[in-house]
Amino acid sequence: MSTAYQAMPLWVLLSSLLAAAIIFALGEGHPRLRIGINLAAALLKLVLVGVMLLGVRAGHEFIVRLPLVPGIELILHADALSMLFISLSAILWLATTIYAIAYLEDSPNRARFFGFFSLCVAATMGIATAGNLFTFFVFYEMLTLATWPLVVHRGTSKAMQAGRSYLCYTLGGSAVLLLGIVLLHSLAGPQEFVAGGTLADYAGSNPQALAVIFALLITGMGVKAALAPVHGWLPTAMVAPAPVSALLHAVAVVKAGAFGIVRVVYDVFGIELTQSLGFAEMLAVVASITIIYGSLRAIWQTDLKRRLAYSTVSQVSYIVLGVALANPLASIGGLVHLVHQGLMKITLFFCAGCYAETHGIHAIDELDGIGRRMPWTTAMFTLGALGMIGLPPLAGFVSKWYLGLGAVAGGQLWVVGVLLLSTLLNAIYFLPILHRAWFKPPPEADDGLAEAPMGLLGPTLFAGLAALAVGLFAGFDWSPLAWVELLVEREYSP
Amino acid sequence: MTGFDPFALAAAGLIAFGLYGFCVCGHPLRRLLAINLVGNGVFLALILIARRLPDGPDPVPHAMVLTGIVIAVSATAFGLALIRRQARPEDGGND
Amino acid sequence: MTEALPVLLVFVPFLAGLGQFVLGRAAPWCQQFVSGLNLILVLLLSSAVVHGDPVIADLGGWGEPLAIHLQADGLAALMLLLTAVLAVAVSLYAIPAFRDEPRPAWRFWTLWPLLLASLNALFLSRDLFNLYVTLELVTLGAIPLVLLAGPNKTVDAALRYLLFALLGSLVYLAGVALIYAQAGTLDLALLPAALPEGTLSGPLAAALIITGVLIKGAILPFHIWLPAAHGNAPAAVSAILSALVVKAAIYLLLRLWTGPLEPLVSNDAGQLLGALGATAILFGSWQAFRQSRLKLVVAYSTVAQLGYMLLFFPMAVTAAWQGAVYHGLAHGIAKAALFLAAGNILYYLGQDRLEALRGIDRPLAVSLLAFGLAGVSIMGLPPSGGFTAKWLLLSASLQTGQWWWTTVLIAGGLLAAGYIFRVLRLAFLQADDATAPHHGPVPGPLMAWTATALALLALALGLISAPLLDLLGEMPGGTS
Amino acid sequence: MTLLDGLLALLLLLLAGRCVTAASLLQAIVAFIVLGLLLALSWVRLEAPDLALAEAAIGAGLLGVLLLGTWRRLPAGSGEQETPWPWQGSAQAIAALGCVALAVVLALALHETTLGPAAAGTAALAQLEAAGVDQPVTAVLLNFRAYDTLLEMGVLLMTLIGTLMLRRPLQDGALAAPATPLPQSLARLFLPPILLSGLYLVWAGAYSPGGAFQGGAVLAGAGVMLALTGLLRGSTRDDLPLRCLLVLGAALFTLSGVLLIPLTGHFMAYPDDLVTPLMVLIEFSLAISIALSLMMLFTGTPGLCRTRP
Repeated sequence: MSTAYQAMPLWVLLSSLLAAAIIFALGEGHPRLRIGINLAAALLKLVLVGVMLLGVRAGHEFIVRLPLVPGIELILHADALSMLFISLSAILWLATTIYAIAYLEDSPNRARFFGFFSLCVAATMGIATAGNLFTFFVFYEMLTLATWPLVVHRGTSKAMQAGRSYLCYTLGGSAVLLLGIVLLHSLAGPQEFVAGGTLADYAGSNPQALAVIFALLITGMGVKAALAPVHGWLPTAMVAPAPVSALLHAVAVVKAGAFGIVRVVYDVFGIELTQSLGFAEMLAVVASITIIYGSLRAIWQTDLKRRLAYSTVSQVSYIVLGVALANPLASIGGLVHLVHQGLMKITLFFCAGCYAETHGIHAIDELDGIGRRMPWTTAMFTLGALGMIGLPPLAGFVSKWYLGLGAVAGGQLWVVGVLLLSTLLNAIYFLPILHRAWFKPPPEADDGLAEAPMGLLGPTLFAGLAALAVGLFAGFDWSPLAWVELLVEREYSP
Repeated sequence: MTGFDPFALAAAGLIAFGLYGFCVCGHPLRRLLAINLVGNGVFLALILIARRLPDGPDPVPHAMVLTGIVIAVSATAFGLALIRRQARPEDGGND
Repeated sequence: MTEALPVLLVFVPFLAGLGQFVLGRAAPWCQQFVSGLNLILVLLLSSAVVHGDPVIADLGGWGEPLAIHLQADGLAALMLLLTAVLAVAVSLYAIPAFRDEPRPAWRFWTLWPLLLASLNALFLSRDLFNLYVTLELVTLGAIPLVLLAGPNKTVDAALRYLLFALLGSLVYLAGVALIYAQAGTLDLALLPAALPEGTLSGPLAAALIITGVLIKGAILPFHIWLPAAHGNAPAAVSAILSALVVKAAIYLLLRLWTGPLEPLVSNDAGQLLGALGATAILFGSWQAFRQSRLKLVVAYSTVAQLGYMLLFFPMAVTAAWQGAVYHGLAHGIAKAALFLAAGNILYYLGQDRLEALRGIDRPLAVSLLAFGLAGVSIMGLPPSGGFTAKWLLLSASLQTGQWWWTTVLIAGGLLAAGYIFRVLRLAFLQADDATAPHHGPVPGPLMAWTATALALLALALGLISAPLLDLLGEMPGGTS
Repeated sequence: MTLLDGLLALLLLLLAGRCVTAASLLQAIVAFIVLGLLLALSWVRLEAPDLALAEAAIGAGLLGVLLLGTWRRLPAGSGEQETPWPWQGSAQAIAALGCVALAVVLALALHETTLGPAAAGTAALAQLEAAGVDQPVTAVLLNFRAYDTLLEMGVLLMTLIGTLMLRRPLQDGALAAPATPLPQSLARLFLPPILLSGLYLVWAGAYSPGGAFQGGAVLAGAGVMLALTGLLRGSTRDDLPLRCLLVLGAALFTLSGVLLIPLTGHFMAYPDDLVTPLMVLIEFSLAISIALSLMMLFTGTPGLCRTRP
């Protein structure tokens, strides 16, 4: 195998890192060139990811090692789990880039925006392919820093408030995470991500230390995954432009947190150890509480993006729940939700952006009759919302179905109750929006059919249809579900 | 060498007085004087140390003192110029 | 051949400075040659050091214990490397920064090579008294440079700096005298064997030397001269002062602690220095957070960042040694970038009050980027040299079971994030009117990009630490 | 003998105390100058006549003139009455206690020191033959530890640049004009012997007490005398020859050190047959630079010129 092929994760990372560097160097001039570079980088990344996907499916593992600190390496390692996250991010990045170009047309500071945007995706690629906790942390922090200028992009004092809250939470979280990583390092030396975990030897000798480390790692990552009670930054951050919300909620940030939790449970501690030390149970409880709490808070929000944000708080915890239940079926449900939730939530945020950009609509009660004015957008919104509720055969149903099966199989029937309650709550906060949009009469000043411009509508349609497709065609060979089944099979039969 | 050398006491005293002066004086000129007291104490100590060499006074500490004096004096002269500038800042260009 | 390198490192810039003084007018291009040559010499020296034993030059050929020796080991080579890289960057930056002022420019181009020679001399010295002379050289080269910003507004800071520096070096000299009285030699390499055990003078000498160096290094509670001096000097000078001049004192402390003072100091003294460092980190960061002028924020940040290097002393293991020295490097590069970026802002706005920063993100995008990137290293976030250093220090603290330093390290990072983002936040806030008042032109590419290059280098230090730490080597005299 | 030493030490301590605690700044300065002279006297008794000479000329003499001149330039009454700050009493008490403790420990430490025969000084005395000068201190300064001396010239140059940047000369033309012509003629009378003795001190440094620093200081003293009497005054114009002379010592020292490397293999090592003339040459060039530097530190101006009647 040639070195260049073996180093694929590095190329994937560099494709957006270099794009970022060039965009920063170009400055505010040359808007066309910038757009060209953005799209070219996104397409190139897609191709690279495709090549890698084929390789991993064929059983190849890509790995790159760079010595960083004495005794510690920067490891980029593409395995099946990485590919799940990478593919999602790469596809959604292309969609989000096109959307952002249209959304920010003629607004100031675009070079800065797109530069940091590319940097965010580069960091996400690093997180997805990180081969040890150290590498994970490096990119995790890079993501934190690169996202901040996007959150405060508008430069208003409200945006600054959101940026500050974002930083307080995420930097606090990463301090906790760093502490956990250093403790783990001093306890067990350098560790790599290995299916089944590497810490089984220490369970007998030092369970308290392991408990502390687990708590620190999960708390540190839980901040980005918006687990209650450290979710506060996410709803505040919705003041950012719509593409940034898409990035936060679907492409990168919360996913990075959830992905990290998956890594810690699967590849650092291992499922068996997590379960035998009793951590799995606790994690499941925290996730369940977040699911219910997020949905409840969502009901009372009157701002569309804020309601969607609380919905994310709730939905991302499905992933954590699936992992915490610690059996194959639930794991499938949780991991596949990583993709499903991403597609559905990005559709919803794209739609919210279309509403805001085309008609200046932010509050839910301004949505009356919007279905008639923007039928395509509203149709996509409906698809996303119904998927979130879990209507068969949409994507959300698939995830919840496997989660439920897993809960039954594991004998944890209370989880089924949580799922049902959550579904009910989802319906309570989504259905009224759909009712308003389709059945309420539009306001007086109805200016007839006025769809969003093609640059916004295109990505929205793409995301919405993709969300539909992953549910409808879940049984097919290349669907995310099939990939996750393959992955879980590998994870559970080491 | 049997008795207590009075100059050892004097050297220690000069250093201590200088440090005390540096701590309690506010005026920069007084502080500069205090620093020079410390310096003189250190130089005296070095000269005492030089005499402990069996073969006669040790030239190495003596050379150190000579170097030290020149450095101290030139730095003090610079300090005095700063004090003069501080006392009369208004005239003169912003060179 | 390699034996001549240390000598050349001192005398090439020294003679350049003398020549510049005689010339009587500014010749910036000469200095570019000198800093370039200096960098080449340092690279040659480093490659000689990394491939074998330390490079030693016996001045005058009188041998031990009489002659002064110049010696370059891993630690010295790293500090020389830092100095050489910053010398290149600062010399380039100073061309446009001093272009409009012929007379201060001449003085800058005279004093700066002399200071460069002094710094090189300090890092290369292997003699206690020679170190005193070089310490004085460095300080007395630095203070006139501070005055370049205009004597009227810097005279107070310069005077305070001078008084503390003089006191510090005399206290140090008192310690040196006592050491000579016991050991009969000033050579650092001979001292550990020559110092007798169980005397009263030994610990007293160590205490005096350490105190003197702490005063020179502006370590809390002796920091009070630093913010005014560093905050008011011209940007290029502030960068040199914060990145190199105070660092030189801490370097000396590291060198002496692991060398001649090793048998004289106790673990309690290490804990005390660590406590001073921790206090400096917390207090300095908090003060930086409270300042209302940009350059004072950066200056107080130096007070805090120097504290990290002191955390070596309580732990005294190789990881801590590497962490402290690497922190010195990373902070040097990042702090220089911060000061140069702040200098660009000052150049454009004509002032550096924080509330005036609103909306400068558009005209000064590159400088602001430099500020942010350098800030990453200051905060100790990855990937950056600051993070690598912090990681090493964290590992050391857990390795030695002194977990309390972990808390300090993490809290320090968060506080640093506080003051860095406070500045960025204001810069990103949009101005109410599009044309905010400003004083000067937008800084040219040379000024903007030297700052950015340094900031990028600070990040790159996080990726290339392996060869540098290899050059540094294990802690001298350490076991693990 | 011991009684005189004890008396001197006691006087030194009393003057130091006076210098720190005197209510008036002028008294403190005077105490300091007297202390410097007594110190020089003590050093003669401590077998260090070279240093006594240097302390008397530079430490007490030149510095004394500078201190008094600066004091005259301060606003009247400054440094006399300092406004007390809160807790001043207790802070002073703590500082005093700490300093007393330090003094006791220091005195004990100085008392216990003994230099073994392995000291660097023994080696210096043993190798005096090869150094090219007979006077041990000069040998250390110009040969064994020449590098320190060279760097010290750097210190002198940099403080001079710093002083010139401040543009606060000690003497203005108006202030310097003497009331009667008598001092001028006295100065003219004394100038040749002072110059001669300065030059002699430089020359003598090779084999008896004296040397570049002491001789330079005396020469600078002659210049200061001329300036005080108005025969010479500072000028704002700096000229090339003056700047050349200021760096002469350092430049010659460095260049001879570097250029002779091929002959000796070491930096700042001198071949045996050239060592004595080189030492003398370096000593004189250093003395010139030192004299001019000290003098300009005094006048605080970038140039010097003769006053035309």
